[in-house]
Amino acid sequence: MSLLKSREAILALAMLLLLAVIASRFPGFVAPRNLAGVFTDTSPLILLALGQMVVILTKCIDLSVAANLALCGMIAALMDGMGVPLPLILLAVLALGAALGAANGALVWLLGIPSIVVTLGTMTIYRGTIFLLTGGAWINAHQMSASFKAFPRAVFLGLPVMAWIAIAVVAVMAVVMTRTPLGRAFYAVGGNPHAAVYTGISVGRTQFAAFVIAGALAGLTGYLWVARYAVAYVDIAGGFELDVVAACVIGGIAIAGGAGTVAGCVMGALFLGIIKNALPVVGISPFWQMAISGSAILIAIAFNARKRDPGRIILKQAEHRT
Amino acid sequence: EEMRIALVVKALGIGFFEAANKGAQEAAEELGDVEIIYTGPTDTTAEGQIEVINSLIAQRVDAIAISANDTDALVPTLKKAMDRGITVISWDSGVAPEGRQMQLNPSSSPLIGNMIIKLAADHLPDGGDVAVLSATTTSTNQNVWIEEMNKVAGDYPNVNVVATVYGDDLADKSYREAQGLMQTYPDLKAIIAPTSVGIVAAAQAVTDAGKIGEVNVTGLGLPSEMAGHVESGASESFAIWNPIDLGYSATMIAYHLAKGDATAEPGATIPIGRMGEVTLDENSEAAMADPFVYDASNVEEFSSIF
Amino acid sequence: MSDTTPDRTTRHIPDRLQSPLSRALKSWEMLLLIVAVGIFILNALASPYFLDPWNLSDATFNFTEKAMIAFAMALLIISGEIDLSVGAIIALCSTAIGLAMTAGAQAPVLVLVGLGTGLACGAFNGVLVARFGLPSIVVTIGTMSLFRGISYIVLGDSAFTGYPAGFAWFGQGYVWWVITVELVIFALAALIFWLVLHRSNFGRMVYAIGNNATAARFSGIRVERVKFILFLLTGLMSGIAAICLTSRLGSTRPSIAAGFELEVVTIVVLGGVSILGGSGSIPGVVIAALVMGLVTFGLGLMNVPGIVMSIIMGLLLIGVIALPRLWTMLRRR
Amino acid sequence: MLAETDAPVLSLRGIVKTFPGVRALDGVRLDLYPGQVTALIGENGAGKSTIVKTLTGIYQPDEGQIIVDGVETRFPTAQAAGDAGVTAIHQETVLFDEMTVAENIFIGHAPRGRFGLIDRAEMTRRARDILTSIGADLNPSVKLLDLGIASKHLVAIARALSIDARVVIMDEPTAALSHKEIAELYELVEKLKRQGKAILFISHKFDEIFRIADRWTVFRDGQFVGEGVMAGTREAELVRLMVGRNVDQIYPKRPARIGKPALTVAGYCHPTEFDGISFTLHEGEILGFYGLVGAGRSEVMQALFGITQPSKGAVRIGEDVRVIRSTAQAVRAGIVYVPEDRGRQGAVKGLPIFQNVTLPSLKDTSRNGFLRLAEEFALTRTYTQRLDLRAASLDQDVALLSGGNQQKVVIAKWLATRPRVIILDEPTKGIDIGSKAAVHDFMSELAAEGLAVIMVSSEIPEILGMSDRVIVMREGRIAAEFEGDEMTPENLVRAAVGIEGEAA
Ligand SMILES: Nc1ncnc2c1ncn2[C@@H]1O[C@H](COP(=O)(O)OP(=O)(O)OP(=O)(O)O)[C@@H](O)[C@H]1O
Ligand SMILES: Nc1ncnc2c1ncn2[C@@H]1O[C@H](COP(=O)(O)OP(=O)(O)OP(=O)(O)O)[C@@H](O)[C@H]1O
Ligand SMILES: [Mg+2]
Ligand SMILES: [Mg+2]
Repeated sequence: MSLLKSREAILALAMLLLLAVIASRFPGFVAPRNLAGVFTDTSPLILLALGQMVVILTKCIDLSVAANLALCGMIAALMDGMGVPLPLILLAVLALGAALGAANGALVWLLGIPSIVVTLGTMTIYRGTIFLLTGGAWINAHQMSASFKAFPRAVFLGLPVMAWIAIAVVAVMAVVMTRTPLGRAFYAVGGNPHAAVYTGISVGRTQFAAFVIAGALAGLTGYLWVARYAVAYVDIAGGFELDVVAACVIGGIAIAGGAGTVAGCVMGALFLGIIKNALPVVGISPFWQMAISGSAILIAIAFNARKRDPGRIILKQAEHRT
Repeated sequence: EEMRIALVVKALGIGFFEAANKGAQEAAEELGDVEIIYTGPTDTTAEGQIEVINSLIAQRVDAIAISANDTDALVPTLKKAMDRGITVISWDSGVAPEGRQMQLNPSSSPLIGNMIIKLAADHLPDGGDVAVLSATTTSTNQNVWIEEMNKVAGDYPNVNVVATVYGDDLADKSYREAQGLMQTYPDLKAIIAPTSVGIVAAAQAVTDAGKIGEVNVTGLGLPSEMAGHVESGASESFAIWNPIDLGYSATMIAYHLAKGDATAEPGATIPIGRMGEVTLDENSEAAMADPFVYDASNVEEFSSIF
Repeated sequence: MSDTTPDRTTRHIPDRLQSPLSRALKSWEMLLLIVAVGIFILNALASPYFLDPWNLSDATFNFTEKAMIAFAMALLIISGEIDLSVGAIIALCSTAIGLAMTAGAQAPVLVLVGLGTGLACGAFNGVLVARFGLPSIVVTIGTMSLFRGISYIVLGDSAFTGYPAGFAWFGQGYVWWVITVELVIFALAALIFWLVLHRSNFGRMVYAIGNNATAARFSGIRVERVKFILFLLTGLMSGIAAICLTSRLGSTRPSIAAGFELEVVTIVVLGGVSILGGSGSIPGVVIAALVMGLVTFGLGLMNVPGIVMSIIMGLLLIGVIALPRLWTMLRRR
Repeated sequence: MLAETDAPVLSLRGIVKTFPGVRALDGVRLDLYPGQVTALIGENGAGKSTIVKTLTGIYQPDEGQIIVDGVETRFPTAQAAGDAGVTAIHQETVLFDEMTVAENIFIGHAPRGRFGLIDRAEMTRRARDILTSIGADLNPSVKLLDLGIASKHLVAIARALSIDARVVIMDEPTAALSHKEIAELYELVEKLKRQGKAILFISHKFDEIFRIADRWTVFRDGQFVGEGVMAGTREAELVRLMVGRNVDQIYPKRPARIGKPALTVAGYCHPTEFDGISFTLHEGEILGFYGLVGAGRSEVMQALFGITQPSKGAVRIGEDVRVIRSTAQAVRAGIVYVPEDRGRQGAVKGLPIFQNVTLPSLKDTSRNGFLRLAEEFALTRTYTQRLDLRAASLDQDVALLSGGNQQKVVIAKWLATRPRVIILDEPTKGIDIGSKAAVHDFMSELAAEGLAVIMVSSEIPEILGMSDRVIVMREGRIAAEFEGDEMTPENLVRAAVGIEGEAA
């Protein structure tokens, strides 16, 4: 009963419905192989949305994730060009992404600048840095080593490594969010920052941690993105930050912080991913794509809207009705 | 005093335009008294180009040679430039006639339209379904080429063009659109991508889908970016004009017009240095040369150049 | 605490401790003005082309359209909301203008269509936020895709061109010498929004709502109505900006004004408006718009690529906000 | 001066804490003894909550020592204080709505299982144990947002007890509890005493202090002014220490002439909050509304003021029948409301005093919708002077004023609209004795001028001292109405808790 009422259940239902509608026009879409492909395609969105979720839970927002992704992706490609071995590159993008996230987090934590202002600024700075590094030049498939490109697409137990990475991160995040003090701290800081202080949680430090996690995930995704699409340039993933925020919102992460789950977030990302992948397949003109995803976002927020204060229910007979 | 010619491109950092800049520098060296200002916005928007042009007008450059992001949106600004005595020509991606003195096409649009479908047909002796993966829905030249291609499609009766999709010149979107095409049309035999971003993404998508040999990717691309895919077999062949020559020619034309030793009017001929000369048609447009086809036999040789 | 002190003689409380002038001298606007003058001087020294009236006039196009929207956005942000759909509203307005033009309408009708569409978009946002109480940041991320998406549905890969000659006046015309029509609209908008925010009852309510919406409601202010009007105003100003931009470009494509929203928000925040609501001023926004115009124009004259300009704008945004905080932090040590 | 039975388990010496512009604590001392309850007494802003925050690691003292078992320590975070065995029920409920009861109780010190992960089963089990031990019948797995305010307070108490503490601090713990729960809390305090815990108990209610405390400490204006044992101490003595002077006349009710009906409410109903509310209020009358906390008095008042919409019913103001759908309409009709939650609903912090005062009167001070500052200052001056506001200037941010002065700004704001009916919701809640007298004084003055006043209060002495007539509410309905000699504490309590027969 209460399971049916949860946001996650509604979202799962909506997703099944969506798949059913698509399948009715194009049965091939729901073939396991194709669904696996959709999942793989959506992996970057899932990874970034998980990072964004943590940040939003703490009452912040990170508009710089896509720029962070692009910068880390470019650095990965440049390192590959210098012959750095892949494990080192992976470590480097994780560290660099975390460092860029930490820069955001530090400005929020130590100087108390609102996160939207900080990340609005760093978003242009990070992307601009790519330009400064490369003079705007692209790094193309033929300039990348075979192993660099092969890693995310190597198939393992029927799924590419990229998808496995997403699955692993989802699993780790699910445990972190529900079963560790840090995870609970994210909810506490967003749910009631004032009360968090009273329980010994530092609001700023927790927000900092959130930005570092979001940054590290963006860094990792940067490599995956560049290797998958085999190209790196200034504008990759341009505007992707809004997709990421949209995925979180659709997934029921409260923009005011403190509420939302990993499951919801993943489903929000998958929902967008399915729409994006299905439109060209179902034969809906690409020109409709934008309006459709905009409407999906609006419908999702209407669904997720927390009811306004339902009142205190003082009357006895009213209590029984609810 | 040095003549300052601004080479305005769609966006900085695109290999094709970097190569064009090489040609422009070559022309400047040859001419001696020319300084090239290579500039452009960082994303392919008309608004970005307008800001760039405004600052060029302010610097009172002598000539602007532009590859436009939008046929019409730049017209008022370029008109203003001409009003202030600046020579304006467009090259590669054109501007509407009111906004420039002449347009240098890399090749003629009908030739390109024919070329891209011919490239597909050449490797489809038995015919089959092909689809087009274009750039943005607003890019002038792709739209013209596809239009020209459709005009001559009747000459290739075996080839059946089933769809046109848009990858917005974004690697990931193009990749996804290419994937979508292969799913929607399981019998797809070729993807024609008349854009250097799209063709690479499509080749990558074909490789990832394990359809090398089944689906041939062709269209317009840069040898440096396509060399790997020709080698892997994802692309049998593709075409492009030489962007170095294009930048070189545009600079030469701008120079002569700004100097005043040539005029831009229908029927006029303008010398373009080592490339010979061009003749303007009734729309004050000129074509530089035929597109050149690259395949396994020659792609290596050119991939180090552009 | 002092209300418990035994002596109950009435004390005189002065109206103000600081004169408005001395307060203005210590304000954020003053700091910005100094930055603006500094950049102006630097530009004049760096480029021989800078101090040319025609060039300066051209340079105003770098910010006029964005600044018009920034005024309305400033009010919205002061009230504690935000509208990220302004770029998309421009696209939709421009598309509507284009549709009217293909139907044969002349300039006055086109203007009305632009304004009407802007108002309609603003009303749509306003209803969702003010009436249904949805968070504005996500609502407008949604409508951002929806509005621009409608433009794409209408236009697809085509464009509207061939606007009537009379229509060109808004984005390309001059009122007098180098004074453009857009510059005049910008100045008028600044004046009107200054009056509204700083000199009218409505402005006072906007501040009250931004500082404490609940207490404002408990003070008899119709909070929803004020917020709805603010969204309408933002839509209207986006409509005006759409008219100017469409007229200046002489064409409409669905990708028009992409990324405007972030630049508008940047101007507003740089202008000293608190993104959390409750404080900010129109003069601040005006100066911030000038700073942005001066920086982009100055760097443009040196042919610095746009992305490097945006790095500098990003650094300026964070720096201008961080430095005073760093300063007080260090002083407290 | 005291018989030192035991050594104090925790002592504070010379604690100084300053905030920008305020010296909240100025070298105070405090001793807590095992197995004893120490009452901390002081006016509003005396620094009681500040000392609690210093003891629990939320604030760091600028100077002074915290001595635990004779050893000087520091509490850099709330966590550190908990580890040292100090736990607190804070004045505000500081909990998390989106978390479950168990999570709220254990956040920060959850039991860990394998790999250091939180052991949820164990956590739920222990939460249930603690809740049972304090007599709270709550399901540990429900989300906090599904609980009422009293249950939330019980969760806060359970949280404080979940830490195995030697020192338990209670900052006005009974403010939000009902009679039954208060009784249970007293029992709990006894139990903790028996376990040898040291308890710091903060309250403004003297009956409560005399009932459970063993010792007392008084602060005034951030300074220590005295301490002693409860036995043999008289209330008047404590009040004098606390206020610094004698407070003789607490309820200065002046005789007023009761005039024509000013407000008539007929059959007001709300789907979930109240039902069948009807009464008449006259000019010059002070009508008291009594009830237990949560009886729904504020909900009725907020409906009268247009914040919430009644489902049925009408009001008559003077002669005309009005439908009030918004606060703007209420103000226009002449009904104004001084809310109970001053910080959230009363003052607009961030705006200067004069802008707060003129906010609902902008129509009168402006011309054609444009502001006239001179008029605003004049209006503000008139009313703030009358209320004897203390402030540095009229363009000072209200957030910088003390609570009592903020309350005066809110009252001035409403008087400036020249209302016919003023509703004061718990006007002296959390306000010290001195300020209380000022507010009461002023209320009588208003009534004497013919204004109709509704006063909602949960304090019987205040209700009895100030009202001409009392309406008692219970569970969203009017339970009884008393006038004249019927207005006795017994009658009020009996009606409020719903006992028809003999006194409880
Ligand atoms: N964070 C803060 N910033 C500035 N001033 C503060 C802060 N916290 C408390 N104060 C001031 O310190 C003084 C003591 O406040 P405190 O909350 O300790 O009083 P209290 O004795 O608990 O009063 P009450 O009985 O109303 O709870 C007050 O003047 C208050 O305004
Ligand atoms: N369950 C709750 N959740 C959130 N806030 C609450 C809850 N219950 C009460 N409050 C708030 O706490 C404050 C004190 O509650 P209180 O019970 O005094 O109010 P009330 O219902 O208006 O009843 P009354 O005034 O008759 O005591 C009020 O501001 C009320 O809005
Ligand atoms: Mg206190
Ligand atoms: Mg109440």
